[in-house]
Amino acid sequence: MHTEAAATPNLAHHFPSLEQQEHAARLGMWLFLATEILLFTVLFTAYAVYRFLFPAGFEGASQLAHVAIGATNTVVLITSSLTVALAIHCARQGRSRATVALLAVTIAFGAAFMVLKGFEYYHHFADGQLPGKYYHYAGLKGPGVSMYFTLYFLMTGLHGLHVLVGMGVLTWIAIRAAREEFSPSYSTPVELAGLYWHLVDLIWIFLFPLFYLL
Amino acid sequence: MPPSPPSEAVYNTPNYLNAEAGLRSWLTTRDHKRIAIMYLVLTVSAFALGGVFALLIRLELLTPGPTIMDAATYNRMFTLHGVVMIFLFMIPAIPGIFGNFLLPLMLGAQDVAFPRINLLTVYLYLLGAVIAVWGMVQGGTDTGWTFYTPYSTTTVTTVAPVLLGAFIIGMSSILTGVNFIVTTHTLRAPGLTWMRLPLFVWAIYATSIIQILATPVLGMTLLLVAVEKVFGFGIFDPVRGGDPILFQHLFWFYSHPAVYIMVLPAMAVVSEVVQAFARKNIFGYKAVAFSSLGIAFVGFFVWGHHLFTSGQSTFASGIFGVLSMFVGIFTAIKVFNWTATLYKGAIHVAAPFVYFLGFLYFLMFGGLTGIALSTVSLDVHWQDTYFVVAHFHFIMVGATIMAFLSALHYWWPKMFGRMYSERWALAAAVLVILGFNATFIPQFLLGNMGMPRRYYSYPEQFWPLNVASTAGASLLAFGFLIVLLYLVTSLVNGRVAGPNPWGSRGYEWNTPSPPNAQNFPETPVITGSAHDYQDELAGEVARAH
Amino acid sequence: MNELNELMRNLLWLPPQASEYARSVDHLHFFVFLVAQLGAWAVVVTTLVFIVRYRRRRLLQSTEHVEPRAIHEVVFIGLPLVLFLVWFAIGFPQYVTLQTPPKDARDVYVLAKKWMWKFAYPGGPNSTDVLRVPAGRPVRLLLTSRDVIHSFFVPALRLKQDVLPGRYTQTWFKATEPGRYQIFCAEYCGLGHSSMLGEVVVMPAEEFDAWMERERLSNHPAAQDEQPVASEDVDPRSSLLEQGRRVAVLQGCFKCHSVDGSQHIGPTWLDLYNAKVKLETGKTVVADEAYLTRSMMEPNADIVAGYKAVMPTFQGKLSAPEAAAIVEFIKSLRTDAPSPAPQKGPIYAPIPAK
Amino acid sequence: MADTAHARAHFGPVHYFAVWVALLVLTAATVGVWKTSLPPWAHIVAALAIAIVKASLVALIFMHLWEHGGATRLVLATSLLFVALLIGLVLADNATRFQYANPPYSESWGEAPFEEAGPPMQVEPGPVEREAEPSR
Repeated sequence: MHTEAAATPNLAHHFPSLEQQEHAARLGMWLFLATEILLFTVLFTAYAVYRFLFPAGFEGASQLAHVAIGATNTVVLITSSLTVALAIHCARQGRSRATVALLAVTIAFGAAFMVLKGFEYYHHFADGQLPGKYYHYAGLKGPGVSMYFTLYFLMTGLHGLHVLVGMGVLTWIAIRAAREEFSPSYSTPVELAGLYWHLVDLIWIFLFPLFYLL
Repeated sequence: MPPSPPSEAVYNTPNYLNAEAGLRSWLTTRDHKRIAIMYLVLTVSAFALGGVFALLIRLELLTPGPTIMDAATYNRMFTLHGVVMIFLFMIPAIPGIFGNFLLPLMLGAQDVAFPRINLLTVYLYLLGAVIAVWGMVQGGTDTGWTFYTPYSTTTVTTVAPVLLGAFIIGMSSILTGVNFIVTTHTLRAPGLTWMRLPLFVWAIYATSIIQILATPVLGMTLLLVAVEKVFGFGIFDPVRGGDPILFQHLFWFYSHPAVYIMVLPAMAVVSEVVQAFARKNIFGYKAVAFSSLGIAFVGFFVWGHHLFTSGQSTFASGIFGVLSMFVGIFTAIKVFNWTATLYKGAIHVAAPFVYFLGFLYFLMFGGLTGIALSTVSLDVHWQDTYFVVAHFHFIMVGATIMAFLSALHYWWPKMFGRMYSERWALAAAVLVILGFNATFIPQFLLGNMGMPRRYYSYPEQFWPLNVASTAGASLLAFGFLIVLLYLVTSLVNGRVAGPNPWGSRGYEWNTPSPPNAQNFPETPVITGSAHDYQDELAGEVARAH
Repeated sequence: MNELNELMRNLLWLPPQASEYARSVDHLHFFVFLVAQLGAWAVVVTTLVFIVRYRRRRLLQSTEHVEPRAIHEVVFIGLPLVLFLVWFAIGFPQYVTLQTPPKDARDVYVLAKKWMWKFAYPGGPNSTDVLRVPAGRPVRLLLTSRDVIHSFFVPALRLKQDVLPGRYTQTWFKATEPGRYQIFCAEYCGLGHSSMLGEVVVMPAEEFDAWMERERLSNHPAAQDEQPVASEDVDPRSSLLEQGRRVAVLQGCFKCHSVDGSQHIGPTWLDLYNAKVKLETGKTVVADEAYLTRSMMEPNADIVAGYKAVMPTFQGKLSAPEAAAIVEFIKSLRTDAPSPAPQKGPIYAPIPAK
Repeated sequence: MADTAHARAHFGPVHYFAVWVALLVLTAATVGVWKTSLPPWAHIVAALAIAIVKASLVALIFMHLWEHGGATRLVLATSLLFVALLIGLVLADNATRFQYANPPYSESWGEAPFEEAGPPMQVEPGPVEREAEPSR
């Protein structure tokens, strides 16, 4: 089996088998995801500290969040996670057409998420609920309120950036899938892109309660 | 009977250096050995740049008042010195050069797991370096390498490009770490179990763990400072309820482990050097191997010992203080085991070994002053004085540069196939070690006297010791210059070294010098641990002294 | 015992010990120093002995395989750990003492700003750069900053505490030896960092009481170093501006530079800051702080197009904070400058809980 | 297909759909809890607990940690440990600091002692005021 694998075009010269190469790629991806988690941790730490210091300000400000949009976006991202998981499943079975379709649906969900996020941002902008010194919403004032919006925009902004990057990666994978580059013996890139997309979902699962519900 | 010296013909056999020709073949290479050489050129250039700034700083401090520059320039100088030395030299140097060159050779692999990403790290490093240095020269960044808020967010100088540059260099560092960990997990030769891994690999592996877990925190923190500086979002802004101490927590969560990113590779190097030059297996393999992981792990629990005087709570200071005592233990284990390795050895005193001795000395005194600094009440006096400056230069310049030079001299014949002048090497080693002591021992005393760091001018009572320190620095610079000269000339007229001039039994010496582009003609099978010198081997060859 | 203390103190170049606390910290210092030296040199000597005893005799000499026994590693770990923990066990309680002011301590408010120290006694006088305290009585400092982080450092008291903007940190001491002791700023804070110096004057308690009583009664400031905060409690920047203007007058800057836009021997300062300046060489530079400072120190480095290289250097004539004050003053000269709104300074209400 | 390289893949569409439904239910649950009038700490505990369960489902099944295990699981566990470390120790500092060393008008200041004069820097005034009570 290993000697067969050595003849495959997708095997790099320095790996003894395709299986080992896949193992390496997956481990590398997980290490990368760990760095992403630590990247967000900085902001989660800041959130924890400021929420601890300004409970009243944060509780007050979170009531200005648009829970309906946030909840809808949660459902959108969860569903997109489902479709990307199914896409990986199809890629492993060599069903390229289904893979492409499911990836397209995932990208569409990502776009929907960003559009909804855009509406939300628009409302906050219009009301002057902005970070730091730009905050000028008259309805709510007090210590910690502008810090809530600083963190809100930084964290959802960084998350949104990840959604955009994820959409880009999935598009690239979808194009490769359409070119029939994946087969039952080689579908690692689909899997890795999927892992990245799931991470984006994972982060949002925490952002949603922190900013909308607490 | 001493073997006949290898001839020039040996040198001209196909190897990774002459496998392809032309600049393009270098810039697009994916060979880990060539990437290592690129790192060598880049980081040594950065070191020279940072060294020039260091000399200018020492010159300015030659007299109590203004000497050769004004305060604004001085503040830029020490910022440049810190940023260049830490981000462009200390962190990438040993992993980038020796990690890249040796890891696959020691694992019996053809390359690292992701060769293209490996090349990418070089370009990210270069890009980050260009942005950072350009930003500092153009914008005159004057924050110090620590970028403490709110100074960094309110200074009129430009800070954001430097932060961006440091962020990009951080990405390079992360990707190197990912590459090394995956390589160690997936590309070990048959028979190379975890407990047979060379100690170099263990320590580089531990370094990579820190790079992966800590660097993103720094990257994000620096980006937040940049966002704050440019847009004024107020996340650390005291006017809007922000907490400057939070910045310090986040900064040191990376920057304390970063000290171990700098010193663990040094420990990696000397664990190999001591075995090769004592011709003896390490005393306590498991203790040395696992203490690397211990340092990587416990190193994350101690960052708060940089904050004893910052306004951090007494409770937190106590926790960070007591945990700091434990991180010292892992270093102590290593020091004792290296020393014990010499017992019943067959010690050959060559340049790499002299640097090993220098390393041991500086690590011990640097480490012990570090523990003394974590003895909370003493830190209150020493914090932000020249004592701290001398302490971390003992660790970073003392220990790490000694190990870097040790590695350079030990593996130079492997990398380039030629030997340098040993007489010059020994002389330079002695000069560097003496110059280093002369530079930094006065600084310990200055710290005791209470001279704060980052002072442009100082009261006259600090004058004599500052003169002594500057004199030592010039000695040190002279020593480095000699090293550079004989190493470069050895590339042209050095004696051909042969595959294993030291008679070392590290796995990497089982290749020709310089190695082939593919490292090994066929995957080696490992049957025993490295550096086993119990039995005489038939046909073993070493250079005649 | 006292001789030994003095011997070690001089050997380590430590400053005088102005309090009991300083003395106890030094004793820990001596203990740590001696133990560390002993341990480290033991390793160094062992290494050297091994190098001589086990030098290589044959080129490819083989060696015995030596494995440690468990007891070796236990000693290697246990010995330093115990030592380190003993150090910590002595050092941390000292730190706790430093962080816990006694209830009967007199409060002094410390305000740090670029680049000076102000001290205020509740209900009493204020002073700049000179902190007078009674010997033998505890004093609690409540420190805050107007701009960036500074650090209050008195080597003779072995005491250091960062000073943060927008909040208070505290520390305390009980000086025992009357005398004058230097204050440094130990946290990097910009151009004038190294000249942000001050003095702690420890007075015998009766003298201090008498001084305090005198200060309370008199309305006018007693000495140059005791300018009351109240007279300058406007925007800290505006006092800096004032200082800049004063220095500029003293140095004779206005003989050549105008502040109202009119032509003179040198370029006008009005709207100069951040303006694009065309140089003789044809290059254009932005007149930022670096440029302005450099123009004072090396005036002939960048000559503005249309002017002569006649300005003398002020290198050595202007201290760094003075130069910075002038720059600050130049920055304030704007045609579109908003009139500075009056801002209330700190009125020190006592902090209720200790 | 089960005989090729991915023989270890145990999860199929059925599992994925089940997880999806569970995630939707949990999302509904967290919004439901939010609408109740529990004390603030209970809200925080409930919301975080539900988020952790959801995240575990995604990680274990969508991201195949359940099947792969080994090094990848170790990577995630280690990174989460350090997340907890950073947040925990920083909070421990803020919670035990000299009360006025925290930002002005933060919880630890209690009744602000500077009511008359205002603190030494211009800071946002407290306490939290709102004009109109926004509807939940």
